Amino acid sequence: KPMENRITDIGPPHYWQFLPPVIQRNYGKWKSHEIIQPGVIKYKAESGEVVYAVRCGTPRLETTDYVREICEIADKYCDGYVRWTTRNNVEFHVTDEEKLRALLEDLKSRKHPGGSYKYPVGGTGASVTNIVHTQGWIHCHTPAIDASGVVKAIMDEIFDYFGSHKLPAQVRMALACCLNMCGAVHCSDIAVVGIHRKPPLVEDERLEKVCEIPLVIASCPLGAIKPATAEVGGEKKKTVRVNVDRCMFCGNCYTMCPAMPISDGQGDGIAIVVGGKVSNRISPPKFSKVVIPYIPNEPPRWPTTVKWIKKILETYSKHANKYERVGDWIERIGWERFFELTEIPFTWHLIDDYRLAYDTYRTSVHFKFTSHVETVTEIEY
Amino acid sequence: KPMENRITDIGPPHYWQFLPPVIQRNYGKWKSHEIIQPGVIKYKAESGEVVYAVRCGTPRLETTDYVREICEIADKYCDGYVRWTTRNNVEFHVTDEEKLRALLEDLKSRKHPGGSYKYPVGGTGASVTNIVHTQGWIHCHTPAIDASGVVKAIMDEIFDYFGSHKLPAQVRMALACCLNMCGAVHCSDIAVVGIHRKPPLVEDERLEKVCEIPLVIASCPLGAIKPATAEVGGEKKKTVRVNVDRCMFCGNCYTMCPAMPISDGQGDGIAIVVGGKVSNRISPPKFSKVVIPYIPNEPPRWPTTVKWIKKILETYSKHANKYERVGDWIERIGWERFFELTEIPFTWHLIDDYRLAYDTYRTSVHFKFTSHVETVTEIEY
Amino acid sequence: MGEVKKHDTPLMDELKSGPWPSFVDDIYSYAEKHKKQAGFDIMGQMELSYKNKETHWKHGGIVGVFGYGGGVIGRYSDQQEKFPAIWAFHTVRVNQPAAKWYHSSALRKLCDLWDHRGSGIMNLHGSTGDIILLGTVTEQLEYIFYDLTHQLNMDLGGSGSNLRTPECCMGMSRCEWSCIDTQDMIHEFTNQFQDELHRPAFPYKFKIKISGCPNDCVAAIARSDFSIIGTWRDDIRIDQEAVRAYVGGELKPNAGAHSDRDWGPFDIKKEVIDLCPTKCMHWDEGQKKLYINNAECNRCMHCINVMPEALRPGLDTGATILMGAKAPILEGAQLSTVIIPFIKTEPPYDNIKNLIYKVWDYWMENGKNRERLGETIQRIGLNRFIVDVLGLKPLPQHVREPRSNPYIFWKEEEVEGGWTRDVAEFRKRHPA
Amino acid sequence: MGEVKKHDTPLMDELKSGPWPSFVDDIYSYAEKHKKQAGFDIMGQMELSYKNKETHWKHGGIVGVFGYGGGVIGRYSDQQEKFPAIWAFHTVRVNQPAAKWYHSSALRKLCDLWDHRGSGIMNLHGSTGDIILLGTVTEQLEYIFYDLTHQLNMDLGGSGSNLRTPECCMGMSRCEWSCIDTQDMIHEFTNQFQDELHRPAFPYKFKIKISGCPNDCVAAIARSDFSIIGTWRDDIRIDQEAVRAYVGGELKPNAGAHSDRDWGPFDIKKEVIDLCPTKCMHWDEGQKKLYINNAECNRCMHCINVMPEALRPGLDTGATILMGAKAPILEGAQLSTVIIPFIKTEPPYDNIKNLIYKVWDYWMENGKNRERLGETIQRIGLNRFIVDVLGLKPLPQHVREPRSNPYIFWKEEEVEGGWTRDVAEFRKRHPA
Ligand code: SRM
Ligand code: SRM
Ligand code: SRM
Ligand code: SRM
Ligand code: SF4
Ligand code: SF4
Ligand code: SF4
Ligand code: SF4
Ligand code: SF4
Ligand code: SF4
Ligand code: SF4
Ligand code: SF4
Repeated sequence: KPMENRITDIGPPHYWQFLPPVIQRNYGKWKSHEIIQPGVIKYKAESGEVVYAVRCGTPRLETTDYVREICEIADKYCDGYVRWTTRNNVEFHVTDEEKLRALLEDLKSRKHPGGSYKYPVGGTGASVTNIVHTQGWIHCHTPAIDASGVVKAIMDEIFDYFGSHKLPAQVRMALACCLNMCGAVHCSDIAVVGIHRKPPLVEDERLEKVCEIPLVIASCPLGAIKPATAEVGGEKKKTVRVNVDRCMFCGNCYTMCPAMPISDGQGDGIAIVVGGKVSNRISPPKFSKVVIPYIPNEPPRWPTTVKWIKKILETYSKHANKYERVGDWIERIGWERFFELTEIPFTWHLIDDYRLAYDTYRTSVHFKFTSHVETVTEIEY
Repeated sequence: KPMENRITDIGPPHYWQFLPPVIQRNYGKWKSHEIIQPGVIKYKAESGEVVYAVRCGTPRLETTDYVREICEIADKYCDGYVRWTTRNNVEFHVTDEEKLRALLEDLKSRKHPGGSYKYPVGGTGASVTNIVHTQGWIHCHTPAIDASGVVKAIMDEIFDYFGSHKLPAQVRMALACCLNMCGAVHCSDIAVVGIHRKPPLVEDERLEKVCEIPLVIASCPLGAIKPATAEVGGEKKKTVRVNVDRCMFCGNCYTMCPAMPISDGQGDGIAIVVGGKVSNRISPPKFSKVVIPYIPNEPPRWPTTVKWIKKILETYSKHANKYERVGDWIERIGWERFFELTEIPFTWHLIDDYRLAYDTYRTSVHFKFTSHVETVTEIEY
Repeated sequence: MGEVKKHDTPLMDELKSGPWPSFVDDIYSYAEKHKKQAGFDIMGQMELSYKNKETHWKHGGIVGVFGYGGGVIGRYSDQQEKFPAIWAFHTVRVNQPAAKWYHSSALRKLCDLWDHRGSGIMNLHGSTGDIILLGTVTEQLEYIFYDLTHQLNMDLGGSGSNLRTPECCMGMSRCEWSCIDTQDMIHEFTNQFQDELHRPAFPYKFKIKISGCPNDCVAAIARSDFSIIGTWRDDIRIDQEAVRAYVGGELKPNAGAHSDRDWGPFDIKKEVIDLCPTKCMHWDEGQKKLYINNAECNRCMHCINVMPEALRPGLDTGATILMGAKAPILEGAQLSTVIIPFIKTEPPYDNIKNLIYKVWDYWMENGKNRERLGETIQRIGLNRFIVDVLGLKPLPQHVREPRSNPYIFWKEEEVEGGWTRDVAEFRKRHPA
Repeated sequence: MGEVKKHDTPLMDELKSGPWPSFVDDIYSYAEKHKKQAGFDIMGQMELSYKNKETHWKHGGIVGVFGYGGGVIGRYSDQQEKFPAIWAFHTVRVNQPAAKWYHSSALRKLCDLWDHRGSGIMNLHGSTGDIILLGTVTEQLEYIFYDLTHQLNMDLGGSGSNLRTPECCMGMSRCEWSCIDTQDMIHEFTNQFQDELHRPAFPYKFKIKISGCPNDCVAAIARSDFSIIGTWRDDIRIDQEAVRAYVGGELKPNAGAHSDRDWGPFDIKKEVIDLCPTKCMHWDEGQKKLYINNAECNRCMHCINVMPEALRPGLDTGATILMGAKAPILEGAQLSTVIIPFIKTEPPYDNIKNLIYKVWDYWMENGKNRERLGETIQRIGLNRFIVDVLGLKPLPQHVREPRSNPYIFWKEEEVEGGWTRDVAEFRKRHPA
């Protein structure tokens, strides 16, 4: 009888009950911290009390058993308390060093049958922490790519950077399976975004039944959709037509109208964006920029995507200054140098032609003579 | 019989014939230069030859007598050769120092009846050189303000900066009498631009006779003009209507259509823009930004405009680093600090709401707590 | 829980190897242990997607719990016959406790609930911050809601055109830099706005996120229509002793964040002074003393991040409020824009609540369908939003730079004589 | 030249005092000496404008010389009775010699002509670069043109929707930094394009300007649809001896440009090395030697400007070509955008001429009425302009940064399988 004694609008449980006692005692009175090893942060309170936070990567897509195992660990070492970070890592808190060592040993020992770590420790400091991501093929209706699978493939390859502090600065990676970008892909150091490249199909037969035509038309940011009438099996149906030359494959029409599917196994794939950030540290927050417009969808391990991400990450690691985020590094050396160093081909797709495009044009002679520049002697007419 | 033996399309005279012999001999083989005093540049050629260029301010709006006097000076000291700079200064060239001294003496002595110098020497190095300007009330049909008169008023006040090298860097000033901006106002350190603030009048009676209505409609960048019909003296006339709420007073409709006059003695006035530049030195070229949206039109000496320009110039002079252009200085200290130091009120007009406006929003917490910021404790609802 | 059928999933199986936690192994282990067909079917359907590179979920599906307009995302398989256990696979968004602290006692109850009423598969957490319970059928929804509210003292989060589940950084619970009590604020706002959270009445979604300082660990400035970021107005606190300890190499710069690479000995000039974006710092080598010209500081946090034992934010704390962030759909991505440079944050935060109500009132009245707040601001103009809508003073802090175009929309009342002019009068002065 | 009438001009008279050359004194002196009513009338009409703050010129007026579509700006007074001598007051634009060098013999002839056939008032020079003869009547136009071409060997400049008078910096005539022969190029182009200059056939005006180096003394990047800026590809030439002379204080930094203020002794680190935008310079204090990592230099000219005796542009010279600059009308101001990073400039510059023709062909075909090239580029997209219109390779040098939005207009031929898909096929895979 689920409708009986209905309780509504109670909101989330109050956080205070979930704070470990040491946290409650020192709430708002922390003094400083030290990352004593990758994944382990030691906090000191003004009171002199100390707490160690141990951070572990998670796949985010997980089962209750996986969470129960976390509870078990929390019970064993942390009086049951545990928290998740804003990037889907899980954190255990202990107050003495002995427990800390035992906890770390324990975490290291827990593995899945296939050999992967269940709770790899890391994600602090100058590392690649967990990749913020979305649903992909496990749940969403608009993805161009999978989410968790691509993340797994990438993290496997750059795993070493999760558990170590050897990068010039923190590197925040993200993945979104379509242009809706459910996350902070648009402001990430390196990110993957699923893109469509074929205009939506229009199901004339079904459209007027399942979609509100004026809303569909209004949904297109470029006004590429116009009302139309079609004959289907001798019957006149109200429907729409897409001006394919004005379509930029954003998929917004499909979001509004199930009779305009846009996914396509052949056309869909991955774009890589880089150089965004969120923090105000040194430089202001900024958007990621598209550097690879398309990589084919390559399940199950997306080798080309993984290869490029590693290449970008390691080129950055090699050339950037200490404290320099990916975007700040690129701005210092210039985008032309970035493309040269990473060997990413520069194609016409990367030149903006959307609303604020003008502000990205190079309106100065400030550029470097990278390998891209040929000396022009003749021009044919 | 002007149509007889018609010669057309001969283009300008070849420049070579106008180059002084020393210039011809060393063309393309100059080695270096030194500004030996404000207004006097000494050039050394690879050959060892030397030429002194003496730069004088001119009002640009001048008579043949004024030009003849320049010819006379050129004949006396320079074998008749003379040139004008890209900013309307005139330059005399001599090859020996004795002639140079005599020339400088001579120039200093030439004055107009009212006491103004005819050929003030200066405009080099870290100075305010001549103000690039336009026609204004002496010739144009669209001006909101005069040109030469405003320039005279400003230059009189800051004259000292023309003939000296005491600024942090060169300061390039410009004036345009309307938004057409016939010059480089949009990329000047400090500039004056005439603005209209009343929507165009529509002369229903005359419009269809003198304007092509479709062109008029198309001329409005904001689509604020719509076709209409009006009864004038019992007759139906094709005309237009202006949606005054969408008008931004650009005057483009008047350019296309004489029956839509926009000038208005009450509404017109001056906007001050600052921080633009053209050279690629250190920082890339950039646009000037509007800092005072409106100052009333105050002929004959525009005291408020002159006051603000001097204030901006001297605040810059006091605070900027050596080599730092106005715009680079402001970007270093932040626009909020600029408004505080200059005491220019910040008003809503200065916040962009045109096409690329978003790129000017402050999308970070990088700002300074200048006097503008009040601590907000309460907000009423 | 009778007979279960495992599908052949060679592609998915490829995702078992490698060091990063394998969700495939996890789901298979779970499905096998609990004999859950949904686990096998979801892997089967994903395998199909991996093969033909297309999703096999149908479009949308409006389901929910009584009286709520959000919190559940309906989802149906387009392979109903092949994978009957996931014919419906709805998501339930559960509002997380602030900063995502838990006790195992609560979490276990949640697991029990989900084993019982769902697929057992979840996300900790969703991108907005919710606990995501992934995969259940329509009939279970009311039961899940009942259990959540009655047994777990939990409630649904947001979805649809409403307030989305607010989210914050860990703030004062563990971070020494939090200038505001992010968790208290988020909890307070979430409760205050329960109606807006559960009953869609907005033009589109609306997100609130709070970070305790400009490091912005919850990415508020990138992801929330209403972003609150803690800050301070007075001086950075300096412990000169500790500064010297950094300079002397006794303390590790940036709390040890760079420990696995040899970047050479700490160089305060190179690593702090020269990187300060406002160049407002000075290290006096003779005095061994650090000076900060706080009036010029823009609170970027860099120096504090590098020397956490030595430097701390000031004590006159409050928040900067920014608005308008969003992902690219429809008009392009936006970061949030400064609206109030400095606001005091005292519980119960009536000032901020009032500001939020003001914004909503306007946006609900004037926002177009599926127009995010940021897009509304762009459409009407930041200046009009600040002055006419919110009644605030325009400040240079609102913009990175003033406009470069001279296209100002003067208001009639600002212009002497107004806009009505007489053509005949004009032509008297100026014969055509 | 009989009776002349001076008007009462108390406001204009205010502009006689003060040190800056007074155009009012000049015009009055001239009018009095030559007994020119036009001089008095123009002052009289300006006085009226000074009084009521409105121009007294009528709109436009299409006048010109036979066979030319530009070069004359028609102008009529709206105070025909009060100021009859300036009832018509047309402007004649005369094409200046490159870089505006003259000999008095030529200038005097021009003055004679203008005394005889015009108001005697002129601008040296117009903002585009022309010699501007200000104020004549319609009947004189053909005579003026005759005298110009026959006696002065001069021709008209541009106005209207055509090529405008090209302009350049003084370049090699006097400047040691000119990487290209700006004057020769401008002269060559002006002659090559006489037809385009004199007979409007374009959608709107088109301007060409050439600067010899990135200092851009003719403001090409801000004011010309087609901007040519000299540059070099190899290394900056260094005279280490001279560098040491600067460091030692024997040479004045920036050629003495800062001579009237005490900025302290020259500090190469602070004034050059630290200000280099790419940080590619190094001063070795021990060796007393300057190093430049030329691969990283972006040729901003700063170091060369500061130490002209010591540093010079390289020897592998050429030009960068940028396009699209314009003032705000209509869509907003633009600076020119890099189109060709490095082009060789050998007379007769056929490569550049061909490029210009290519641009014109496209723009004349596709540009809208009153759409500047820069606006056309914005409308069709810089990428399409570069690749499809000009057939050039897209380069990172074309942009400051790549796009941040993912809204790419893929072309059908780039996408495997094209765009035509079969709904029925799709629904077979994905039942609705
Ligand atoms: C736990 C967490 C907050 C939470 O409420 O969950 C957190 C915790 C800390 N952050 Fe953060 N940040 C957390 C997400 C973020 C985010 C958000 C994000 O990535 O989506 C950002 C903005 C990212 C960006 O700029 O793109 C973020 C930008 C920072 C910065 C700025 C670093 C920079 O170079 O720009 C600092 C300062 C620093 O690292 O020195 C910082 C510093 C810190 C400190 C040192 C704060 C403190 O004194 O406790 C914490 C440990 C740092 C570490 O991991 O090395 N935190 N931090 C988040 C951990 C995420 C994870 O699991 O990896
Ligand atoms: C004569 C002239 C060129 C011409 O063909 O007529 C010229 C001549 C010189 N310029 Fe220029 N510039 C001339 C207009 C310009 C312009 C165009 C303008 O102002 O509209 C600019 C770009 C302005 C801007 O950036 O907004 C210009 C930006 C420079 C710069 C860059 C300075 C900077 O700090 O950004 C230099 C380098 C320097 O001054 O050290 C420079 C350097 C020079 C040198 C030193 C070049 C040389 O070696 O001969 C010349 C003397 C400089 C001086 O006056 O101190 N010239 N110079 C122009 C004189 C204008 C005048 O009468 O005042
Ligand atoms: C579940 C979640 C992704 C995840 O795996 O974590 C998600 C999933 C969906 N998002 Fe999202 N969004 C989720 C966080 C976000 C975020 C991140 C955030 O909130 O911080 C964003 C970017 C920030 C923003 O709001 O702009 C985001 C931007 C979008 C957009 C684009 C909105 C825009 O204005 O640009 C859409 C499209 C739409 O609303 O039609 C969208 C639409 C969707 C829909 C409802 C699909 C649709 O077309 O209607 C997805 C349902 C997936 C499914 O089947 O489960 N989702 N979505 C996140 C919510 C979980 C939670 O409640 O915690
Ligand atoms: C005479 C001159 C101003 C001066 O005092 O020097 C001038 C005068 C006029 N300009 Fe200009 N422009 C003059 C150089 C410029 C420049 C500067 C340049 O060429 O380097 C610009 C900015 C650069 C550019 O082209 O964008 C300029 C941008 C305009 C515009 C705006 C064009 C735009 O695309 O934004 C207009 C409006 C129009 O074309 O309708 C304009 C229109 C006009 C008209 C024809 C007025 C009109 O509405 O039709 C003016 C005639 C005034 C008169 O009665 O004599 N004038 N005009 C300059 C030409 C002299 C010469 O040939 O040397
Ligand atoms: S990014 Fe797109 S496909 Fe992925 S979960 Fe969000 S809406 Fe769905
Ligand atoms: S995919 Fe986007 S651009 Fe294309 S038709 Fe649909 S809404 Fe319009
Ligand atoms: S700026 Fe305007 S008013 Fe002045 S000359 Fe140019 S077009 Fe005429
Ligand atoms: S002044 Fe400009 S904005 Fe106003 S109606 Fe005329 S063209 Fe349109
Ligand atoms: S945003 Fe600031 S206060 Fe919050 S966790 Fe990050 S560093 Fe701490
Ligand atoms: S917080 Fe940033 S701006 Fe302020 S003093 Fe520190 S480094 Fe400089
Ligand atoms: S642009 Fe360069 S080459 Fe031309 S005058 Fe100026 S400094 Fe000399
Ligand atoms: S020209 Fe500019 S970028 Fe190149 S070395 Fe000199 S200062 Fe540096």
